[in-house]
Amino acid sequence: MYQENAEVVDHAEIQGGYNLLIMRSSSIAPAVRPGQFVHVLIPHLGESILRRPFSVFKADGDQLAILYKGVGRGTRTLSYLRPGETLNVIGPLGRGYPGLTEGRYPVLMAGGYGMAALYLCARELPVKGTAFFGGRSAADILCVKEFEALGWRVIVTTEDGSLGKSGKVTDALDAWMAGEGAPVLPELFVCGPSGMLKAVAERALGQGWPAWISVDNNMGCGVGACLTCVLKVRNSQSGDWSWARACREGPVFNAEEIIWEAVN
Amino acid sequence: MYQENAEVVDHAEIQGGYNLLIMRSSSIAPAVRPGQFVHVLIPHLGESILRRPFSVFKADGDQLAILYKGVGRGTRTLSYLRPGETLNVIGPLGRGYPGLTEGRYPVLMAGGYGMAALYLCARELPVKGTAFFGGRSAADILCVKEFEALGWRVIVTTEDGSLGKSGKVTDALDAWMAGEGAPVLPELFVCGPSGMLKAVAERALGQGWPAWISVDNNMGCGVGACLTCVLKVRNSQSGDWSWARACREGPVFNAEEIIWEAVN
Amino acid sequence: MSDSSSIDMSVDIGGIRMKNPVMVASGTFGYGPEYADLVDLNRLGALVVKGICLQPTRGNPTPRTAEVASGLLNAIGLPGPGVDGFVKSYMPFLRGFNVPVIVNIWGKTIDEYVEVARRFDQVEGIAGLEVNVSCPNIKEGSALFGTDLDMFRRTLDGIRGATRLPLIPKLAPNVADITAFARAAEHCGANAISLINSFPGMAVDIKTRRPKLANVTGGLTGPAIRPIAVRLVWQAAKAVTIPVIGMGGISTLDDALEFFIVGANAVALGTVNFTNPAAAVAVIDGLTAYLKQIGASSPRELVGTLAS
Amino acid sequence: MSDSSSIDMSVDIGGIRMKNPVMVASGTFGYGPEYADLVDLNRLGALVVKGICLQPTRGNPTPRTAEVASGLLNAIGLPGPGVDGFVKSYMPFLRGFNVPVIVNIWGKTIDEYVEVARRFDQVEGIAGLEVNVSCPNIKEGSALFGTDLDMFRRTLDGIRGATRLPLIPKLAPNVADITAFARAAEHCGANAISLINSFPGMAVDIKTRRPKLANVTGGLTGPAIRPIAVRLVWQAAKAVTIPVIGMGGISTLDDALEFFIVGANAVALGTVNFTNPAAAVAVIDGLTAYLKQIGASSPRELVGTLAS
Ligand SMILES: Cc1cc2nc3c(=O)[nH]c(=O)nc-3n(C[C@H](O)[C@H](O)[C@H](O)COP(=O)(O)OP(=O)(O)OC[C@H]3O[C@@H](n4cnc5c(N)ncnc54)[C@H](O)[C@@H]3O)c2cc1C
Ligand SMILES: Cc1cc2nc3c(=O)[nH]c(=O)nc-3n(C[C@H](O)[C@H](O)[C@H](O)COP(=O)(O)OP(=O)(O)OC[C@H]3O[C@@H](n4cnc5c(N)ncnc54)[C@H](O)[C@@H]3O)c2cc1C
Ligand SMILES: Cc1cc2nc3c(=O)[nH]c(=O)nc-3n(C[C@H](O)[C@H](O)[C@H](O)COP(=O)(O)O)c2cc1C
Ligand SMILES: Cc1cc2nc3c(=O)[nH]c(=O)nc-3n(C[C@H](O)[C@H](O)[C@H](O)COP(=O)(O)O)c2cc1C
Ligand code: FES
Ligand code: FES
Repeated sequence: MYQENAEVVDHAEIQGGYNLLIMRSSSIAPAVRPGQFVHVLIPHLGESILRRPFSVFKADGDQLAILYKGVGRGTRTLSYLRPGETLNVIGPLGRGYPGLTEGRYPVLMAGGYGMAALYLCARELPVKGTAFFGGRSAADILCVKEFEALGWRVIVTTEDGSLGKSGKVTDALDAWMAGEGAPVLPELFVCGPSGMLKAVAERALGQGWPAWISVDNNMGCGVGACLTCVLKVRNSQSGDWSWARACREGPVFNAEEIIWEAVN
Repeated sequence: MYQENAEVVDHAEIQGGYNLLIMRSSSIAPAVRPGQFVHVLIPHLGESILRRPFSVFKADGDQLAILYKGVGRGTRTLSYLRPGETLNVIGPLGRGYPGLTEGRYPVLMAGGYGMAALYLCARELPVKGTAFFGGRSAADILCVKEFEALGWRVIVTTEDGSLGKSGKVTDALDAWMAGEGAPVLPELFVCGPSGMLKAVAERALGQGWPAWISVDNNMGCGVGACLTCVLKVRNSQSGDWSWARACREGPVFNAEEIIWEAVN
Repeated sequence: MSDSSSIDMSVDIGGIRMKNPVMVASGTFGYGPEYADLVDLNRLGALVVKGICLQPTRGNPTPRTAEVASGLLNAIGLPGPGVDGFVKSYMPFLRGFNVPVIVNIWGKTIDEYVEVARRFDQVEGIAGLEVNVSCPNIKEGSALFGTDLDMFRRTLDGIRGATRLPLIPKLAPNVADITAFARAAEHCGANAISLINSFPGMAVDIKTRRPKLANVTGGLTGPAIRPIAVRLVWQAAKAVTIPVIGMGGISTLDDALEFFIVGANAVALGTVNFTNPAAAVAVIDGLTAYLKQIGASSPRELVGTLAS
Repeated sequence: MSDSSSIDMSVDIGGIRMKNPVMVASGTFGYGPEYADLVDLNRLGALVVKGICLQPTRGNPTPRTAEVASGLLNAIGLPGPGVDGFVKSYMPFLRGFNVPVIVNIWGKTIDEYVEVARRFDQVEGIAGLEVNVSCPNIKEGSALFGTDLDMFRRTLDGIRGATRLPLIPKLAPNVADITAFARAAEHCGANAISLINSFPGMAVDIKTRRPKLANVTGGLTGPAIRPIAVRLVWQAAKAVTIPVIGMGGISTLDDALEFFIVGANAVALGTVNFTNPAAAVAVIDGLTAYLKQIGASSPRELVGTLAS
């Protein structure tokens, strides 16, 4: 974990409100593991005092990229930042995705900007499997080509049918598992909005598939000190529950650990 | 008095930290009188919630210009504003300079950005007299040519001697009044930092010259409601003092009204 | 769903009929004329003038305000023209508008409060009295009126006996239990309560090591205090049955909605008037549109709708 | 003029010897390990850990924090490992550093406070106890410990009898007269006082009409409360002769200087740790440079130097 001033190298909208920000970060970038995130102090955020967390989309040498959507005050203010300016960044943070379990077939499940958390995972997994990308419409389906270039098969669904099959990303998973994917023993690597996480977890737990879920909880400190980001997890020994910090014990959890009834 | 969104037409540093901002303001600009000011809501000022007051430097048709120096959070933030962006402006505000008293010879006294308050005065006075511009160094002496173009004689002093005579603006006035200016009956139109205002007022009151002084008090509302900007003035009838609002009864006061001992 | 024409924005706040529930707060709008060029006074739910006491007063020395993080510190110190000066200089102007004028009153002793109230009882065109027991700036003991429960009660009892005008005690925020003061106000016959007044604070110029305010301490207002105000309004509103006027850091419709939701029957905008004189009318227009959008027919439908 | 080497940054706060007067505040720095990668703990004047009570506790449901204008609202609700859990899990780690560890303690009853203090009295490596009587988040009556003077006294008397460790009551800010509590603390044998704790506040999500915090109310911290904190520290410091630890909205050296000037002997940084973990060390370095620049040889020369 480092705190560093990272210079913006490139920053542009790539499609429908999604921006790609590439920065030079000589300490953090080389240390990133798939699924980890950075905690960014957005300049000129005025009366808003907290950092904002973003998954590390790419890390190459001393370059680190995040991919984000302008949804609120912080992300919209961030979008004004120009190359040459610097961002204070803390990272890499959290526990990311584990490696593939021996004998399993990797399946990526991404909702919207969730694919940003999965790119490094896709790059580093030893076996290239199938990636399901879902979103509201075509604008929410990002970087398909880049995942294909890594050797993944990408199956797209959009709720409005504007790209790929119409429906939810879990519909596509269901269809695939019922057909072509039936023979495989899948292991799921998942990131997206919480409704989707729940739907995926339900299937995984029902079928006994290992599933690694990156949660999107609100954060304060990002390092485990403030206890803002907690979610309920099962204590496998006692059967009792306890809080786990998304920023420290997560953001990636085993679907079995999470007490899904408490997620909203 | 109007509140309007003014579009920035041009904005650039003209010299040593001084910026010229020209905006389109169809309601305020045509209504400005010399010595009045505008109260500007600086965008992206974050946790700073107050407007900042600026003298109207120029007003031509629907164009309004202010000339300011980046000294603090507000003015520095303002300097990032680019053409096409808008500023919310209230104005014209306050009571500006009166006309010339019959038979008097007009003398302008400007310290630093004080000349911004005097340009319109210089333009509209029926007689063009002598203008004394003072500042710490050459960088603080602005727009001499423009005042000369209006027909004024400009005498420059700088404290470090980097432009014009070395010394204070009042030294130049003293020298001039002792020589060339001795025959005239001067009337002073003054704007600058409060030390200079005091020094000028002392001479004016001592010699019985009418003098109009624009004060630079901190402001809240700018319209007379909050009572932040008050200064002590003499009540000529009762001999007692009362508060006057710089934003409403001023910013230009008769030097005789102001209780100078209370100015710091 | 109802259309805009079917929305009744009017509210009755302790007998004061307002065309909408959005007021401007005492001390932040002068006596009316200061903003009349920029704001159509007839649009306001009510206009609360700067605090008035018996005699003309000069207030504190300067500097009187300082900008702080998301807020303003002020120690204006209640300068004003006194009852007679106010009535003479401003009431003719204010009577020309169709807006309830609420006079914010204060005194240095209970007798003074009572006398000010008695005088205003006779003045035409005054809709109600807001009692400033919470101004932290006056050294003569005024701070106690709003934080000592017994003194608070005695002050209100006195005033109540002196006027038939709607009476609105304005609660001090710097108390451990706001509900005690809210209930005491109701018990003493107040027609409504308003809160919060500015919160005592202080700032230091580190270069000169002097307080930034000549009065050393002053009142903190603006967005910084909004979470404190929302909490206090929520607690006070649960404690009384009389209407509650909520204020403290309201700048936008969204801010105002927070106050209605926790139980305010009306809201007042203060410091934001200095930043954006158009804010009150924007909140009024925004509220009308919002009610329409959610299918409500009156702002009353929002009041106290906090979900759990 | 003195050069950097001649500046003695150390202070003695109620018997706790600190190498400089800049601490990190309870609840904003975890138990130490959380920030150890980013902050050299040995640089800190003292490290105050998150509040500890007798038994392990889980704290409040989520959402636990909300961002507000220039501040943070939190209702974490004091989750923690309990005395034994803390000693076992964190003391070995903390003993590895050369920094005074102050444990922030709380309880649901006076007996619990006393028992927690008694237990820590036996633990090696603890420099002092900060007593959180002012946490507004616990429903079991804790709010009263800090706002009811009698309860406050009885709590401190009990704790004082149970430990020889330096005792630092942390005052609640939401009282009408802070000096009464400051004096009571001194009278009960406190070695220092700290203030302010977070200020009770609330925010509402206007879309869902739900409180933004699951606990409904929470504590406001950060720059928004700094003027309130500066005022309270000024008042409290004048009222006592024991050292005062000032906090509330400190982010920079300039902010910290305000507190020293009004009378704080040490300062603590809280919420800013979340925004900028480097802040505490920056304030320490900045303070050293500043003292050098003004020709002072100790931060003690700044304390209580407010000019008038
Ligand atoms: C581990 C993690 C990884 C993330 N990765 C990405 C990413 O790669 N790309 C991307 O576009 N977004 C990502 N997000 C979400 C991103 O942090 C939010 O979009 C952002 O916090 C919203 O900030 P805002 O100021 O624009 O919105 P606002 O709504 O103005 O934020 C206001 C406050 O709400 C909180 N908040 C609101 N929504 C969220 C949320 N979903 N998560 C956390 N805090 C929230 C913030 O703490 C902030 O204080 C990630 C979030 C987490 C927790
Ligand atoms: C009538 C009038 C006309 C002015 N005209 C000009 C002009 O033409 N050009 C120009 O460069 N400047 C002018 N000023 C000064 C200008 O308003 C200040 O430079 C500006 O307020 C400082 O803002 P800041 O945020 O950059 O500085 P900061 O120091 O960050 O300001 C912080 C706070 O201090 C207050 N403040 C500090 N210094 C001053 C000051 N000198 N006057 C008023 N408030 C102050 C502001 O209210 C603000 O809230 C004028 C001031 C007045 C009162
Ligand atoms: C400059 C100023 C002057 C004020 N004067 C008074 C006053 O005379 N009487 C009073 O009851 N409240 C006074 N107040 C308090 C406001 O009416 C209001 O309660 C407070 O500002 C909180 O609202 P806000 O955060 O929207 O400003 C004053 C506030 C400010 C900022
Ligand atoms: C998330 C959070 C948790 C806190 N937990 C505690 C606590 O356990 N005990 C305590 O006495 N104070 C606690 N505090 C209060 C801080 O120690 C400090 O008094 C307060 O935050 C004011 O300082 P600041 O404005 O610099 O944050 C907490 C504050 C925050 C923001
Ligand atoms: S965000 Fe602070 S503990 Fe996770
Ligand atoms: S600035 Fe408000 S009265 Fe002059």
